[in-house]
This record gives sequence, C-alpha cells and structure tokens, in this order.
Amino acid sequence: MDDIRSNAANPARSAGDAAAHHAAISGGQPMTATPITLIEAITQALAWELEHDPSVLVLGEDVGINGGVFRATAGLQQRFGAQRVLDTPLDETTIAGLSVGLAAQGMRPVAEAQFDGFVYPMVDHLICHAARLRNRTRGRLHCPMVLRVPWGGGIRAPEHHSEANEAIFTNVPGLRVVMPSSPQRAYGLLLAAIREEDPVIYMEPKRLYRQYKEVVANDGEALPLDVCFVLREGTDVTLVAWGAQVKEALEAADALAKEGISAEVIDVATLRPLDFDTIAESVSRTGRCVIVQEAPRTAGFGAEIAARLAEHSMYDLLAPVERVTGYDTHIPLFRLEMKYLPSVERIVSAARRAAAHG
Amino acid sequence: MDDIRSNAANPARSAGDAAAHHAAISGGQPMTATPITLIEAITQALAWELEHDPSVLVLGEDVGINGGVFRATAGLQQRFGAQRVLDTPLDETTIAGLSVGLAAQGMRPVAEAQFDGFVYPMVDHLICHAARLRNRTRGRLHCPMVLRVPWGGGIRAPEHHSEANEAIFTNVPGLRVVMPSSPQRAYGLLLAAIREEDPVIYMEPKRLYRQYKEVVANDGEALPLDVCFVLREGTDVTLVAWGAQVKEALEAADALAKEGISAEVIDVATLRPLDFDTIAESVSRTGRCVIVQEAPRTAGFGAEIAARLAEHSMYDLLAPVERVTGYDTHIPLFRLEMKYLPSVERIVSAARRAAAHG
Amino acid sequence: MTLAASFQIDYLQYLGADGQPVREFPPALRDPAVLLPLFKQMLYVRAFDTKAIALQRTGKLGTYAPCLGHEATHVGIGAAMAEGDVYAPSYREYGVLFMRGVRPREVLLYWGGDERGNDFQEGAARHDFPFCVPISTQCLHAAGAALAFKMRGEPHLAVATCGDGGTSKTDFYAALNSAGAYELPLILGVVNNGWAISVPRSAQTGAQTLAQKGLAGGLFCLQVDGNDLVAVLEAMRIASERARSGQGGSVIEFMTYRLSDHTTADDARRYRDDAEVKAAWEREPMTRLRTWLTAQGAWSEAEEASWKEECERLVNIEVDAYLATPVQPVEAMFDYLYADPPPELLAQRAAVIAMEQRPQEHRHG
Amino acid sequence: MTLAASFQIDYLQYLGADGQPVREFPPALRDPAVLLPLFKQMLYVRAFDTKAIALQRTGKLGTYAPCLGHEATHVGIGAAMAEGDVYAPSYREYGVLFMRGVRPREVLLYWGGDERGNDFQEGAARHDFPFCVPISTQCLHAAGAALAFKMRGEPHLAVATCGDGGTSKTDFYAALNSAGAYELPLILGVVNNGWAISVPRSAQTGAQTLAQKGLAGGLFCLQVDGNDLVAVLEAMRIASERARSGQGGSVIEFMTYRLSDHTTADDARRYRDDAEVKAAWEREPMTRLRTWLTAQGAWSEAEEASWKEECERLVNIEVDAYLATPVQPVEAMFDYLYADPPPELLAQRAAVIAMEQRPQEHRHG
Ligand SMILES: Cc1ncc(C[n+]2csc(CCOP(=O)(O)OP(=O)(O)O)c2C)c(N)n1
Ligand SMILES: Cc1ncc(C[n+]2csc(CCOP(=O)(O)OP(=O)(O)O)c2C)c(N)n1
Ligand SMILES: [Mg+2]
Ligand SMILES: [Mg+2]
Repeated sequence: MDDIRSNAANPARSAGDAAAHHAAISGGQPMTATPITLIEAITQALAWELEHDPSVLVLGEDVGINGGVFRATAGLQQRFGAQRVLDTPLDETTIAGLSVGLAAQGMRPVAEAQFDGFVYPMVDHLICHAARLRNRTRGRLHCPMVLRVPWGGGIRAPEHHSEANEAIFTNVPGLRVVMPSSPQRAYGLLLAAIREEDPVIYMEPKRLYRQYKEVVANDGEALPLDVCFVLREGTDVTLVAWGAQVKEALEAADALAKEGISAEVIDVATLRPLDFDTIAESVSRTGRCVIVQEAPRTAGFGAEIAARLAEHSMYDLLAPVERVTGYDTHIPLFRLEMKYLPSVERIVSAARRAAAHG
Repeated sequence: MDDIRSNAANPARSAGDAAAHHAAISGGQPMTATPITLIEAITQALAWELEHDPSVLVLGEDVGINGGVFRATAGLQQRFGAQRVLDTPLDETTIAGLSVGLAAQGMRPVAEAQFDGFVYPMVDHLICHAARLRNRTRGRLHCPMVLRVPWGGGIRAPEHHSEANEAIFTNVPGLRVVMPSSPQRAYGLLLAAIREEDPVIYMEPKRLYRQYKEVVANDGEALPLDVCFVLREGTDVTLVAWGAQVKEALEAADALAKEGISAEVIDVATLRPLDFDTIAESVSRTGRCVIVQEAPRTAGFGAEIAARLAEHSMYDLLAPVERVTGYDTHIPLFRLEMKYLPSVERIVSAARRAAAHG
Repeated sequence: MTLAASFQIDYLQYLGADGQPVREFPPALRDPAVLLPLFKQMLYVRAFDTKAIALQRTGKLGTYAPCLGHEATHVGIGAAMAEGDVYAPSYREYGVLFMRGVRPREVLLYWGGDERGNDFQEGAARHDFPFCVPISTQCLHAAGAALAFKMRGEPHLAVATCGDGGTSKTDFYAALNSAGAYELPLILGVVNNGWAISVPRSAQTGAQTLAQKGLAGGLFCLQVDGNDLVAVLEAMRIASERARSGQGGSVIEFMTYRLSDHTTADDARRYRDDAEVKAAWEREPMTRLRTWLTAQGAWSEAEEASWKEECERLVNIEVDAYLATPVQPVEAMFDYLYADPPPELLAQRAAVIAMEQRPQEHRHG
Repeated sequence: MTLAASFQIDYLQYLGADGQPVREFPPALRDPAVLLPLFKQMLYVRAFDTKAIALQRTGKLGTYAPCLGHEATHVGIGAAMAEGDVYAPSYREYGVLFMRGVRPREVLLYWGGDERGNDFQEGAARHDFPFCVPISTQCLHAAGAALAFKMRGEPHLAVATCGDGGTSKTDFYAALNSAGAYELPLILGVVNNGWAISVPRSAQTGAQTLAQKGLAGGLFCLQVDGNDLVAVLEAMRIASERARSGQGGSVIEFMTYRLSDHTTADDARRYRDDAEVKAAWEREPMTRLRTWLTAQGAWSEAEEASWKEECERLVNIEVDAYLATPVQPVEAMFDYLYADPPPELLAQRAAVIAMEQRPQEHRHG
C-alpha cells in the first residue's frame, strides 16, 4: 500500500533520497522479491545487522529458541548462536541495565521489551543512564543501544499488551524515539537505529505487524532517523500521524478525496528529534492540520506538534488545529478497545471540521 | 509575596472561594500567626492529616528520625510514632509497590521520593497499578495514595537532584499531578491530595522550599485540586507557569509592568486534570500567552497548554504562543544550571515579543 | 575463616507420585474426609480449565492462561487462607481464586476482554487484589497489605503467588526484602512449573532452589512438592502460623509442572521436549491423590464419574452466564477512572456517547 | 523433611583491630613491602578526604560524600583490579578510583558541579563507569560489562560497589540474579558502613548478613572485615580468580563503618549515637595497619610525618588544578548529548550563545 512518495516541496527529506545517502553501507545483497510483513522486515533487519556487525547482539525474554512472542527474532538464535541472541531472566530492569552496561563497553545491544506495558521498569536505566552516558562523561563513554517495543492496541490482546506510551520518552533529552509504519520503513529505520551511536527507542505498531506485505529490499540500506515522511500529497488539510494511525490517516485521506477534500498525509516516523520543518511546510500550504494520536489525549506527543504549530504556523493556519486521539482513560480491555482507538471516521470528521474553515 | 488574588473573571475559581467550599473539613484549629516556609507548610499539612485521619501514614527513605533530607517530615515520627511514619528500605520500587498495597487495603499512604531523579523506578507501580486499580476492578478497590516528590533545579544540588520530570506523569490517565508554588497553596493542596480518593503525584519545587515565608492558617482547609490560580491580573499578556517558575513569572510581570506591559499570571497548580478554562478565559482577554516550563522543551507539559490554545483559542490569539522552557538537554551540573533554567529575562523577552504583535 | 552464617532449605513431600505416602501425614490431614473436598475442587478446576481452552479455540474467549497440573498447589494455597486474609494472584491461579470466592464467570470475563472480570463479587475475594499481568508486581502489593495488617494489629496474612520466572523480577526481591525488614505476615508462594514461556527454570537463575531466594531477606524458606496436596497444605500451615504469630514472612517454592502451553497464544512444542512433558504427567497431582483416596475407601470410579458430570454442569452454568453478559456500554471506559471525574473527562465521555448514538450510515465516510 | 540445599557464609579476617594478626596472612601478603604502598595510598586518600571537606566548608565545593573509614576496603578493591577490568562505582569510593587512575581534580570537579569530573583521563579508569548517584544501578551496568567480556571471550572481570543500603535496591538483586544466570565474571562489593543516611543496616533487611543475598543468585558469598586490608585483598583475590576462571560471580560484604556524616549536607548527630562512632574508631582501618607495619619495622612515625606532608603537597596540586579550571562555556550543555546533534538542538545552542554574548545591561529587565 503506502509506498514512500517523494516530498516535492523538500526533496532532501524524501525517503528515497535518504536511502541513497546511506547506500554506501549496503553490502549489495540480492533484493527480496517476495513481499514481507512488517514483523518479517524487522527480523530481516536484525539478521542483516547481526550478520554485518559482530558487536550487535539481541537480548530479551523469549527471543532465543522461541523467536520472541511475536516471532520478531524467529530463527536468529539458531542462525547466530546463543552468544548473539540471548534469552534474559524475566526482569525488565535487568534487560535495560545490562544493555546500558553492554553498550558502554563496546557492544550494540538490541533489546526487546515483550510488550509496551512492560517498559516501565526500564525507564530508570533509559532516562538516568542510557540517555545521559555520553553527556555525563563528556563523550568518554556512550550508549549505542536500541530498545524494541511492540506498541499499541487493536489486536485483542490481554491487559497491559496494548499501550501507546511513547510520551514517557518524548520529553527525554538524549533519546531518539522512532516508530515505523510500513515494512520498508521498519527495515530501514531499524537498521538506522542499530547503527546510531546514541540510544533509540524503537516502537513497533503491533497492529501492523502482519496487516499487509510489501517488497522490502534486503540491501542493508538504512533510512534517516530525523525526517518525517510525506506519504501522500494534498492541498486542503495535513494529516499527521505515527505508528498504526498512519494507516488510518491514509484511509481517511481516501475517504476525504471522495468528498473533494485533498489531504496530505505525513508519517512522523521519528518523534524525537522531530522534523517539524516538513510538517510546517505542509501546513503552510494546506492551512489546516489534523494530528492523529493513539495515546491518551492530554500531554501526548501530538501536543508538541500542535504547540509548534501554535508557535510557528499561526499565520498559516486557516482553521484551529485538531487532535484525534485516544481518550484520557486507559485503553479498555479488548471488548471495547476499538471504541477507544482513533478511527477513520473520527479523522474524517475532524478534517471536515477543519476544511469548513477558511 | 504572592498571596492569592481573586480571579475577577471567574470568581468560583479563586482560591479563597474554594477554601470556603472546603471549610467544613476544618477542625477549627488556631491560626498560625508566624509566617512559615513552603517546606514547613508541608510538614504542617502532614501533621494535620496524621492527627485527624488514622489511616494516613508517611513512608519513605529517611523520613523517620531524620525527618527527611529536606526536613519535610521533621518531628513527625517522634510525634506520631514509627507505626505512622516509616523509614523504608532503600528502594523506590518498594516504596511505590508497598504504597499501592497499603492504599488498596484501607490506608492512605503519603510516600516520599527523596529526589525527583529517583522517581523512575516508581513509574511502573504508579502507571500500571495506582492509576488503574479503580478502573481495573470497576471500583471494587481504589488507590488513595500520594507521592511527594521534591522537584526541579536551582539549589546547586548533585546530579539527579534537580529534575523537572512531570511529563512522565501528565499523559497518564487516572493520576492527578499537582504542584504548589507558595506555602499557602502547598498546605491546602497537600491536604486535598491526601484526602483525594485517587492517586496524586505531588511535586514540590524545592527551590521554593525555604525561599520566603507566608502566614499559613493551620486550619485543615484544603484547596481544590482542579483549578488554576490567577495570581495577578493583567490585560496584555497571560503568563502561565507552575512550580518554581511561578515566582519567575511574577517577577517578570513586575518587570513588564515597568515597561507598560500588563501581564496576568496564572499558576497552573494542578497539571492533571487541567483547568484549561481559566487559561482560555485569560487569553481571550489578553490575546497573548507565554508558557513557562522548567522541563526540557520538547513534549513537556507546556505543549499541552499550547496545543489547547491552538485548538480552542485560535481566534483569540493576537500573537503566536510562546514557550519559555528548559532546553532539550539534561539540566547541567550546578556550575551551569542557572544558564539552563528559564529566567526572568527570557520570560520578559518572550512577553515583549508577544506584545509587539496585534 | 570463621562462620558468618549457615542455612538449610528443607524439602517437603508426603504423598509420592505413585500415590503412596513417603512419610506419615501430618495429624490434621490423615482423615480422608479432610482431603476429599479439596480433591473434588481440583477436579472442578481441571474441568473449568478444559472448558476455557475450548472456548478460546472456538473464538469465544481471548488469550487464556491454562492451569493444567497446578491444581494441588493452587487449591492447597486457597484452602489454607482465611476470610480476612488477602490474596494477590498473577493470572493463572484459578484454583486459589475459586476457593476465595471468585466465580468462574469472572475469570472468563477477564480473559474475554471485560474489566468486570476483576470485580470479584463474592466471598473473601472481594478484598483480594485483581489479576496481575506485570510479573511479580503483585508481590509488593501483598507486602503492602501485610504492612497494613501489621500496623492495624490485625491477625491476617497476605499471600502472593508468582511463577518461577517471576522470581527473577525485581519486584519479587523487593517484596521479600521488605517482608524481612518489617517482619511482615507475608507468604510468597513460588509456583515453579519449570517454564517461563520458553525459558526454562535453569536459565532464570544460578540458585539451586528458588526457595533460597528468601534468605536474601532473612525469610523462612521451604521447598515443597507442589503436586502433593498434603505437602502444600502442611507448608502453608507452617508459614501461616509463623506469619500470624509475628514470626514474619516466608518464601515457599512449590515444585510443579506446566502440562499445557504457556497460554493459548503459545506453542510449547517450539521450545520443549515431548519427553519432558510425558515424564511430568507421571508426577501430576490428581492421580496420586485419587490413588490414595481410593485406597482409603474414600473415593471410587463411580463417584468420580458422577462428580465430573456435576463439574461439567456447574462449569456450564458459569460459561452461560459469561456468554450472556452483554458488552459494557461505551461510557464504561470513563466511569471507573476517578471517584470524582474531571470535567474534561466527562466531556469526552459525552462525546463518545453522542458518537455511538449517531445512526451507523452517518458514521462512516 | 529432606534437605533441599544448605549453605555457609564465611567471615574473613587476618589483621585484628589491635594490629595483631588473628591468623597467618596469605603467603602473597606476608611481606610488608606488599602492604606498605597500599597503606601509603590509604593515607593519601584520607588526606584528600579531609581537604575536600574543608573545600566544601569554605564554599569551594558542592555537597561532598566523605570516605572516612572506608580506606582499606576501597584501596584493597582498587589494588585487586587489573587494567582491562571495569569498575562501576557509586559516589564515595575515591580509594578505588585513584587506584584506577582517576585524578583527585576529577573527583573535585564532579562534586564541584562540572561534568568533566566524569571524563576520567588516565589509566584503567578511562573505560570505567562514571560516578553513579541512583543507588545500585551501577551494579547492572557492571553485569552488562561482564556479559560483554564473557561474550568476547576476554579474561576481564567487572566490579561494582554499593553500600549496605544499596543492597535493598532492586537493581542490586537484578545484578546478582543475572550474574548467576549467565555465570558472569562479576564481583558485587557491598561496602557495609552500617548506615544508609539515617537508616541503620538493621532496618534495611531481615538478612543476618548482606553477603548471603548472593545466595539468591547462586553466587559465591563472603563476609569480610573491611577495615582489614589483608582480608579485603584476600577476598578480592579469591573472587577474582573465580571470576577469571569461569566460576562466575561473587557477593563480598565488607564490614566497615562510616566515621563521617553521610555527606556534607547531612548531620549524623540527628540520628546516631556518639558512642557508636567512638567505638567504631577503635576498629578503623589505618591504626591497625600502622601498628603492624611498624612492628615489622617497615614504618615509623617520621616516615608517616613526611609522607603526610607529601600527601598534602600532592593533594594541593590537585586542588589548585580544580580551582583553576574555568567553568565550561555555556554551549557545553549541548555538546555531548548526541554524536550527531539534531538541528533543533543546534538552534537552541545558537540561541543560548547569542544570549550570553548580549551585553549584561540588555539582559535584565
Ligand atoms: C513485567 C512483565 N514482563 C513480561 C511479561 C510477559 N510474560 C507473561 S507470562 C511470562 C512468563 C511468566 O513465567 P512464570 O513467572 O514462570 O509464570 P508462569 O506463566 O509459568 O506461571 C512473561 C514473560 C509480563 N506479563 N510482565
Ligand atoms: C535511587 C536512589 N534513591 C535515593 C538516593 C538518595 N541517597 C543517596 S545516598 C543514600 C544512602 C545510601 O546508603 P548506602 O547504600 O548504605 O551507601 P553509603 O552512602 O552509606 O555509602 C540515599 C538514600 C539515591 N541516591 N538514589
Ligand atoms: Mg513458570
Ligand atoms: Mg551505607
């Protein structure tokens, strides 16, 4: 579905171009002609890096012989050995703390949190250490670790398995927060995250894990970690989303097109640091912005985007900024969860409201 | 200094009125005629509740005979006994987890984190349990606990002792996040927090602990937990702040007055749930808003206020919203920390920029 | 070198896997009439478990965590607890829950994606902690409850259970540390079923026993054959008496086995030998007790057949009640978050209700 | 009951508080020439500590955590470590740090509010972890380093130290758990100085010894007289050899005493008896070693006087270097956060520099 289109207004920020910048890294592997799912793209990226960089290792609960509860690491321990792909004891503090120690001493750990709801015990090591090691030691040590987090709702999972908690990390200096929304971007952004010299929280919208397939070239080419991707161009309203909501936003754009409203769709992709320029440039043309966020509304990451628009784009805006978000309550258990998640319908309504202005 | 003024536009939201609403709770104690500091006001509120509610207990590291590293609990163990004022083992996970268990089983724990930088290991129990117990059990159990957190920088403290990390909590449904900024409000808001049936994170701007004194009636009267306080009225620009920055904002208002710019100053006081109405009403009159936030800029709580202005107050705004914040880096060790914190000068500049519009 | 400290961890077993006593039963447990109702309860739990898996397989339940093989440990723990005590479960201890008063329909609602599954309506369970998914965090909640009892001078105790994997979790350590520091009336029951999803017990820790983790907090430690109901009951009696008499907390390791997949979302064949499972079936808790009760003349094949029918009937009543429970109204998302919901939340609630009430055709496109 | 497991924790002491050996020293430590340089190092550390407190009292240093009384433990640990090993300190182990190559000026910079204090410039310390304020989190970092060694097949070991209070912290447990699970070359040194700010050791845990916490992870456990340099060295030798030969991790409890306040911001008289401190002075590490060295003819009052003068001189060089270090430029706030700083951060950096460069009178009002 959503292959990456070039950003006409700012070609340097298009994904294709960025990939070209990183092409030198490619080992010239053959293209995978078979379309793969987002989770398979993650496995493929992990395998690529394990293959090409001996300092990379994968650790987490059940990532070994079991291949992870989502199968993201399927086959990796068999292929690269238990020294490179390690099951950890059942403790998230341990996973985070060991990763900091490993990263500080020359390794590149790619840790897995089994579900979004289990990252909280990792927060201390991520904020107090991973995000600070370079700054604290004036560059003497640094912490090139990745934490992969299956993220968000919509898969009828048990309690604590459906959380959109990126706001825990987006106010933290020194971290990068990345969220892919297609198999291609999952592959390219994960490679970039692993090669990054500083810690990256890489949140994977689990609702998209197996939702559709895409051909992903297994060429070792990373995507840039500091750009938003313009996935669809439009003139009347800018829809800004990340993670699973990118798909809803694209569907909303289709629906809006039928009503004669032309929506531009931006995948934020990297939340921190934020490429606000791409968003501002789009809003300068459309004059309207609908931000779509799965997390609870108040003080979610969407607020930052809206705030920057209030600061920098006030004279461009023809309509008030709209946020379509989860509600200010916990995502319900699965019988009601779809009532909680931002829907195509809610995005369309918000875009219509915006389009009615100006 | 900043005694609470009535909010002319919305009298129901003035502190005095709110106190009246809560006057019934008062045990008719004699007034303290001697002015006291913010930290003494906290001690006084703790003592009041320990005295009047047998289910209240205080727990934390060194809160017992030592009276806390900031002396917030000075004398309380001596007065109420070691059954009511408990030193804990040195583990924040323990403090948070025990508090959830205590609160679920009929107690009202008032826990202390020794410093802001040590709350991270508490995040898991606060988010996964304290904030959800009522919702999870459909009201069968609930979690009336308070976590007191000495908050923020500016006291030349060691590493991890100066953090403005309220954004960790402001996206979490089920929590209340409160931050006093004067001895009177510290007293009244802490009483309210302890009496609240749901969990409250109560962040104490340690820079104000001993900065000035105020007469605080020890009358057991709580302040409301869902209002912003208008501390100074003005017509040209609204300065919105919380915690230690309230003082800077008031000083900036003084400086601006000399330049002929009339600034209204709002103390947010309760960040979650946010009383946006008071802010919106003010901005509808002034047309300009400067948000002052000590935390790193990106995705701090100020973004939520700016976002709501972008959504609801676009047609009221004469100038772009301004945020004066900490930078997107960690607060430096103390030799440089004052360069990091929002200063009166930066607030004044932002207000001037805003005033130049419209 | 001189000796700073020395310790012993005992292992408790009464009824061997073959149904023969390995030593004389504790006096209170010698009468088959004492064990019989618990055996029947174990059969009931197994009937429930079987039915729940069937419901999941036919799309009528979400992911479900079976308890096959854990019946003696779970029922034994439940039997040892009193009304005023508090229990903090993880997610698979239906045998304990039922003894506490939780109704099977509540368990089904929980795994069926409905919060009302944690709104335990009956018995001692009304004050118990809800299901707890974040591993071992419940151990600290139980410690908090135990601290509340201690401070109020109440004679109750708190019990938390976690798995073998759960003993690696920092919260487990925090709980035993505080139990020792405050001498809390707390029992931490470790249900060692050999596996934490795909990770075997041997990969979790270098400790020879999980019971000995209690030494880190100065607790009383015991390892028990968790498939032997008699040993489970006796261990709980010892630890409860210690707790109630002010002697502090215990860690009890119950050795059992997960005869099932981890959950219905798991496929244990990916990581586990069939031979191991087969061997574990030789030690499972039901057969040995049946053998013993039958030998005592307290049970028969005919009784078992009719009791199983009765279990089937009782479980079906619960399943029907579960299936007949309508989905909560959409506003239930908002209604239990705060005692006193803030206006902004009420506004969101109203908006959602309004959206629900719009006719369907207006809602799409 | 049968026995599931049994354990012994030994206590190691060679040199009594009175300076008399309580048993024969290990062969490698019998020659006074081996211990003498370490004794001198201990004196140097004490000279530094005294000076740092004086600097704080005169407003030239921020809050400072003294190490008075910890000299034998700290210097002994430092002496036992090799170049390729990695050390993860908390915040008061200057005796270890100096042995690793950290310069006193770096320690002063750190407590003086300057990040360059963690930019250890010399020796083995260049790869060591920085000061760590969040209690015991460094233990897991050391475990991660040990895991890196193990995976790369390197013969190094990682050492972390924490306090008695630090053994209550979940990270300490997590570290020993993973050391056991992975058989890591890790030594967790517990510097038991009796107090965690105002909380006595007895209130932290119900465990009889802190060493025994290692049993929770199946580690080698030892309790040591931490005021006896000989015992510290021997304990470290035993644990290091185990680690380097693939026998896994250890917890060593060093029994010492905090003869000072917790930090310069603390007033220990609020919570601690003078009598206890007085008694602790009888056991402090320096006197006994001086007595022994003097008895061996390896040390004299005159030598001590001149060495103390030399220490004073050396420390003063460091203090001067510290005091002469200019404050970092304001942009240093931004310059070490990312290898590749994002544009928005560079914009903030530029704005701050511009603000700094504006003349002062334009900057206020
Ligand atoms: C904090 C946390 N991390 C990860 C998980 C995912 N998870 C669910 S059950 C489980 C294994 C638990 O094993 P064990 O403690 O032995 O209990 P068992 O399921 O075998 O009864 C894991 C890793 C979780 N629920 N919570
Ligand atoms: C996570 C965390 N919580 C609280 C503190 C505050 N604090 C600093 S030192 C200390 C006591 C430490 O005691 P101990 O571990 O015995 O070490 P000692 O200072 O005695 O060497 C405390 C509570 C901290 N630094 N980190
Ligand atoms: Mg298990
Ligand atoms: Mg100590």
